[in-house]
Amino acid sequence: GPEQKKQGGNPVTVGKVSKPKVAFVSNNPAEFWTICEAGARKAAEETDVDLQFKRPQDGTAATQIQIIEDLLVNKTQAISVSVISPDNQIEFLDGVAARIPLLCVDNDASKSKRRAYLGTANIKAGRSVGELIKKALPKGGKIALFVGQLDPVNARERRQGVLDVLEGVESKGLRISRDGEKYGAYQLLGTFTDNVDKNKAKDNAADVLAKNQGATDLALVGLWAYNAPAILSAVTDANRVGKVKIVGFDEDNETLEGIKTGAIEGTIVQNPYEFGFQSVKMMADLIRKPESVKIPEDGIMDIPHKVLTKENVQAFQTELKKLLGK
Amino acid sequence: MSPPESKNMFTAFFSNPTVGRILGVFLLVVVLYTLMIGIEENARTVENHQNLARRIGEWGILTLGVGFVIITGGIDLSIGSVVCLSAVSFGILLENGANPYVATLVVLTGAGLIGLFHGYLVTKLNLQPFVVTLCGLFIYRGMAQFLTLIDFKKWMDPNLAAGTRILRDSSRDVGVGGRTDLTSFFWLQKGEWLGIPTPMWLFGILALLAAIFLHASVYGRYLFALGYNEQAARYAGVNTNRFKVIAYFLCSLLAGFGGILFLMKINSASPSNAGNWFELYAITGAVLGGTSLRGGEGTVIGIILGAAILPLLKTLVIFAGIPSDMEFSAIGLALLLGTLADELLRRRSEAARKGA
Amino acid sequence: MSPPESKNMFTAFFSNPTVGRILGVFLLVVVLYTLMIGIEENARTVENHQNLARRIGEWGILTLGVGFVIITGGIDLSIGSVVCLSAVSFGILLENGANPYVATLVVLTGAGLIGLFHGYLVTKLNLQPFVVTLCGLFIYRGMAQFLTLIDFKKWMDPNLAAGTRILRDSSRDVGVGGRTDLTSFFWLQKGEWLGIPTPMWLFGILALLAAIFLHASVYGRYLFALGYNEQAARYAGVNTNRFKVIAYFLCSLLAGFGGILFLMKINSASPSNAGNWFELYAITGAVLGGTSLRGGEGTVIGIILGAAILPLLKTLVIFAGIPSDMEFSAIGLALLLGTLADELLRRRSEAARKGA
Amino acid sequence: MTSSKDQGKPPLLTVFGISKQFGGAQALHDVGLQLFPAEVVALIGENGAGKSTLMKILGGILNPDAGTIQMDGVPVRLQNPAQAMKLGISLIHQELNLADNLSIEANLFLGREMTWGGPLGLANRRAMEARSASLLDRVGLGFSPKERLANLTLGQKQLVEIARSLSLDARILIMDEPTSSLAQRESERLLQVIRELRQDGVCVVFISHRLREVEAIADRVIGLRDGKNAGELSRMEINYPAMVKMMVGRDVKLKRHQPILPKIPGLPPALKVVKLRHATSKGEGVSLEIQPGELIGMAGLVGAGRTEFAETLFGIRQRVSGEIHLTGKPIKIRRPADAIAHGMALVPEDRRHHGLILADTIRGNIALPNLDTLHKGKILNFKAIKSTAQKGVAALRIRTTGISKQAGQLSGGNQQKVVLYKWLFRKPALLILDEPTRGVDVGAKEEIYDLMRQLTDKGVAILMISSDLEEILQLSDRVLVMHENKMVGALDRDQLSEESIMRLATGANS
Ligand SMILES: Nc1ncnc2c1ncn2[C@@H]1O[C@H](COP(=O)(O)OP(=O)(O)OP(=O)(O)O)[C@@H](O)[C@H]1O
Ligand SMILES: Nc1ncnc2c1ncn2[C@@H]1O[C@H](COP(=O)(O)OP(=O)(O)OP(=O)(O)O)[C@@H](O)[C@H]1O
Ligand SMILES: [Mg+2]
Ligand SMILES: [Mg+2]
Repeated sequence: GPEQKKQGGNPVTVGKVSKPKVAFVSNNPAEFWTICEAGARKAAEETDVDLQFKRPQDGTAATQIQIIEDLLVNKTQAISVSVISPDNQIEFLDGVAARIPLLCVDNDASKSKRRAYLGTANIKAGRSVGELIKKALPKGGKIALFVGQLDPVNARERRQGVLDVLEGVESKGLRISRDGEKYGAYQLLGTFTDNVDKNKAKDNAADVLAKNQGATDLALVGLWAYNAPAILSAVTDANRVGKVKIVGFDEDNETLEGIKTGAIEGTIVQNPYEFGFQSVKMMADLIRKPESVKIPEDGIMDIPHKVLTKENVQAFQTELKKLLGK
Repeated sequence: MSPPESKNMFTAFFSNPTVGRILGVFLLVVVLYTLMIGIEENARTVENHQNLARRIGEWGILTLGVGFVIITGGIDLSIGSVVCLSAVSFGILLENGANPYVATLVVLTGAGLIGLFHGYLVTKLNLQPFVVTLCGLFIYRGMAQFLTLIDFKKWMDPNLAAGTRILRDSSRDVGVGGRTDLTSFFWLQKGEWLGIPTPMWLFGILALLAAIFLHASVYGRYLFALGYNEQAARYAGVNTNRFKVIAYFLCSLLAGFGGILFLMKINSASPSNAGNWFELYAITGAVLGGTSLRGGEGTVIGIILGAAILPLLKTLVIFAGIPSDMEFSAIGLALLLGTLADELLRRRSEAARKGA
Repeated sequence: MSPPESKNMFTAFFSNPTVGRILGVFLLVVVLYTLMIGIEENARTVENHQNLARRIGEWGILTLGVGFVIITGGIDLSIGSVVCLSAVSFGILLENGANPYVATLVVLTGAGLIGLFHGYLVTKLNLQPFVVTLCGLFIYRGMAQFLTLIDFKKWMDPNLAAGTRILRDSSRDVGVGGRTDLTSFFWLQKGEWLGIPTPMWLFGILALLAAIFLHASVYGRYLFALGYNEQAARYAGVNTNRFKVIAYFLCSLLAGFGGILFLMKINSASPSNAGNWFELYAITGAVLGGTSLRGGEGTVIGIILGAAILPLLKTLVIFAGIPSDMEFSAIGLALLLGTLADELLRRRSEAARKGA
Repeated sequence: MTSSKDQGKPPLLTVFGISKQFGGAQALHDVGLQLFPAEVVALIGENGAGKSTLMKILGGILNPDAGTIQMDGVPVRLQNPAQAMKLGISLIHQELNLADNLSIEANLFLGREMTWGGPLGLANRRAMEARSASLLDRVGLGFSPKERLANLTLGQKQLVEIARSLSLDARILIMDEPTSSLAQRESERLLQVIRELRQDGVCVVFISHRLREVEAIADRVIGLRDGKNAGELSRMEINYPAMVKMMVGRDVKLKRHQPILPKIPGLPPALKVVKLRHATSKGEGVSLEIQPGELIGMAGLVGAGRTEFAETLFGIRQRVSGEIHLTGKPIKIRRPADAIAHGMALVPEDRRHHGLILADTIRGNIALPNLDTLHKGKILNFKAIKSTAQKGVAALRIRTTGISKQAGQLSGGNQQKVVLYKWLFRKPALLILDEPTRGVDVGAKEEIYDLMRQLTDKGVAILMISSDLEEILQLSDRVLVMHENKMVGALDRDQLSEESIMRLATGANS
């Protein structure tokens, strides 16, 4: 019955002996975090801690901060956060870190006193996207980037990685790279945002297709999880599957299916399951036996991303299903 | 509706306040369209026109719905959430093997019930429409999220061990479950007939029905009357409550249908953001089309034109190469200019009428 | 305002329609608060109460602002965008080394001008408030995005080579530029006095001023009068346009101040989502507090209670361990129940008055 | 009493050459007017003659297309109400302009409150309440100044509006049909107040279609016809036929209506009400019977509860107890639609809020309650709608440029005619009229009375609520009187007299 459902997922004090409370705060409610939560839950079960997994429903820093404040009041003993606005929340995060162990996951605030960062380097991941584009259009061509919003750092870093590779330069952090200009043999038609609305993402892609009718050297690149499926849908509707190259990011099921059929060149996956699993495990250890936790000097625990193409997608999909218990 | 007494047919037509109100938005549509096809050769293609028509159709259906409610002097802020809940429920039904026609029926019934519920709260309990539908905005989105938590496969498994949890840990996007029997449903969104995309046909038919309902039928007169002066309409024997309920019902029903189209468009729906802001866009369309939020005013032709503005604007932004970061400003300014033009034209026509 | 004819003071008090309207929200606040401190020991801590007070203060300032506008029968949908634009501008000014007091002045002036602009469009050009501020919702957010595109450092560089482009490639979050001279500003948001957080003090003082303005001064009467029957107020010689403009001015000004607090709170503002939904939350607070969207009704005490609901709810959701996925439903249902309770209580009190 | 005009004092206000057009219709054409201190000037004219328009120009609400206004010999411009008020001109509008959401006191002082605290503008509530009490006393309204205006009836609000104008210290006080929703006692009280004002040197401009009142109070009568000056009568010349002649432009013979008692015996009563009570009824409720073809008058003071009774009968208010029988059958009425379906019709008292959709056309307003007949398969029968409206405009001589004119743009009396016609067209079995001729001119009243008689001749039962005693006396077959939400008596034709009605209405008997 529905009454039992609540349990297990949420902190429940069993008898008088309560388990350590830990929390994971994502940066938005996207499905990406579902995979992460699966990992986190698994770790919580294994390490016997109480886990609150919170997703700021509106994806704003303000909401994220409120959630963390409330968690602190609620005597949470360790928190992992995917920081929404890393450069500017140092002070707040330091305040948290002064009270309890704090980990950054997925989005790092490297200048803060967080214990460790677990995640993927977004510029590096972006570079892998660039490599996929190069492979798809070896002679150069036009590319259009699609992303939900451009002000979050991860979006800008991925974009930067892509453009750096196309231009053939080393990545040295964010720099100015304008729409409309050429990067190596590739012209960047534009970076199109949709405010995290897949419907609009599809319309954007359809408009770019219409504007570039007949182009044979076109690559459409989705930088957030739902972008590649939205692009694929628009390309399918315009009957240009195969004629237009698509590169995606993250492991949306439609993206994976698209790679299988060859409609999508490939995607970059970050391994969110590990994000969740590792961070909760580390939090549990930091509470119970802090001396045993080994963290590198810079605190960065790289959980490497993977490039998926037709060759390895099937294996990945099987693995993912297993992890999610489907 | 022009005063037949006026000698000069031409002046009479343009000085009619309703026509004046439509003229502004008509002008805006013409300007935006001209800009679009002027700026880019590829904007003149059939493909682009089909894309546009499809989007106008999709928006139009929602705009039409909220138009009814606004005419009664109400508002519906829950449209986006109803779209979301419908899309998500439709997806879940499909994923679990339901017959798509049955699924449609279920979703539309649910959406209709939501509308009746709104109508009930607004009429019988006398709550403010803004508040009722604001609650709806939260509740239906929450319901959509909750639905995706349930593992129906497990739930319906007859061999399920007692006590097995059937709730997932977190919500998820729903899709169409890899169904291959949905051709006719995809056609609803992606198909075309005589070169015109199906959503546009659907919108056209619905708009025609709405026009008959609003402008030619007895019921339409009742809606306008109660929107302008509910008391007077009641005293005149109009069952005002019933017609208000009908307006909310139609609005939610159309939003539910919009949800089905939504799922058919992008093959998936995310409970946390599918349909976000749709209510604002729909209301904007209706209002631009001359539907007054004070109630009692509005035309179907205006709504059609109003529904065309946002799709046109968004396409224009891309074709004109305006950076995405400036899209909001562009939309806002266009709306403002459109409204201003509308108001100035109306004043003109009023002056003309006075002088005539 | 109770009829003095009524013998029983107690009945008179509760049958007063204004009191009736406040009673519902008061009850809701009490229930939510009791739930919160009942559910979790940790919720009874001073820290939690301080957090709550801080949030109520922040929301309250915005709610108060929109309250003025709603009392005149208008609405302001641009609050969230004004918060965003103000926070972003304030950040940019700080990043570029402006004196924080000067920056504050600039931001508040800008916000005030926005309000005057709304007032102008609503009064002189007779545009609908919903439409005007809907345009604002888009435009100011777009402006915020655009501002973050500009590289002011480059722009103001005297050695800048001609033709250098001063636009960045994309919008970005702004911060406070690592300034260390902002102690007093951070205090505005994070400080406390006598154990009560500064935002609560600020809200308290502003609410007191607003109460004097609305309930004790003649200007308040003008606002109420014109909100209910603009013509009557105008015929009585009230400069209705001026007072409407004042309402919009105050609303935007307070939103601008809210923007400054926003930046001080999270040290950063993202132009694409800072302040998203704030207008809906502010309006919800005001309406829950008994401010009628039909105009002419509202009390400061109601607004204070109304502003407390959402912060309480959100905290409750976390303390009760309600999954994020059900947060929306919880908020929506609480709103609905609150409104229903309010309406039923009002009916009661009305009946009591009739019977008395 | 001689007015100051006769004494050769300089005029307070001189107006000449005023013209005003509304979208093709000439409302005023080259109108002139002079006002002197300490006099009562009555302005009369048929509905739509331009009286209100002229007064709105003086009140700074409308701008004339042409013409000059001089105050104390100095040309002035009246751009808005505040300017006019500053010059000492106050206007009580034909339609109420009050804020229902505020207290009586706040309404009385709106726009010119007593304050303290200098620029803070704090309302000196105590002082205003004290002053309010005396103002209310002067017009005979026994409410606390703190009462919310929404709790008052139309007539009571009218008194508030009058009390408000008394406190204005105006030099010129314009009252546009102040008595139209007042009963005799309140009217008389008002006339007394006007006399006092005259004594204080105020010039009162009084507009009314109740010519008896004009006879009683006016020092001078000015006529308007079709937006033009139609002459002037001095104190000596004022009498009923002369005024009618000036308004209409020809001699008019006034008929005396002879009520015909119901002639078809044995039929069940058209309406039988047994102990009908609503939420605020007092006593055992209202019982009455009306035979087909009978016209029953219902009299009472302002706020006696007549409107509430009618609204309960018509399903607008909740019935608490009691029964309603139509032609012998008990019926349940939950909303006006039910009442209408049973053949009832109600011409409501408050035409602007309940009677009309001001933004809709004359055609639309007349059609609204009759749409059940003006359609073919629920699709509007535009032709029938048009002809119905045209018939109505002709039958009641509604002064308009056409049936597409917005109802809100009609003069008050013409609006009333639209409300009347939309219900008369239904040919109901039972017609309830609440102040049917409020603001209607003398000539049109006659036509309306004729129509009512034609209906009763056809067997229609009419219940007529009216504060116009003359009307009640002239038309009723029987009169019911209410007092303080109770039915206090019934008078047969042969018992009818002003005194007998007033005695019941004022509660002298109880
Ligand atoms: N706002 C308006 N728009 C158009 N026509 C108007 C407007 N106001 C008044 N009129 C017209 O001007 C004429 C004069 O109207 P006015 O209200 O002055 O008449 P009145 O003498 O006061 O009549 P009543 O005795 O019925 O009150 C009428 O024909 C009316 O239709
Ligand atoms: N002195 C008073 N104090 C409070 N309420 C009053 C007073 N006089 C009347 N009322 C209220 O007025 C209402 C009766 O109004 P109603 O409109 O039915 O009267 P009416 O006879 O039609 O008078 P009117 O001519 O003013 O329309 C009742 O609700 C009664 O309680
Ligand atoms: Mg008049
Ligand atoms: Mg009455």
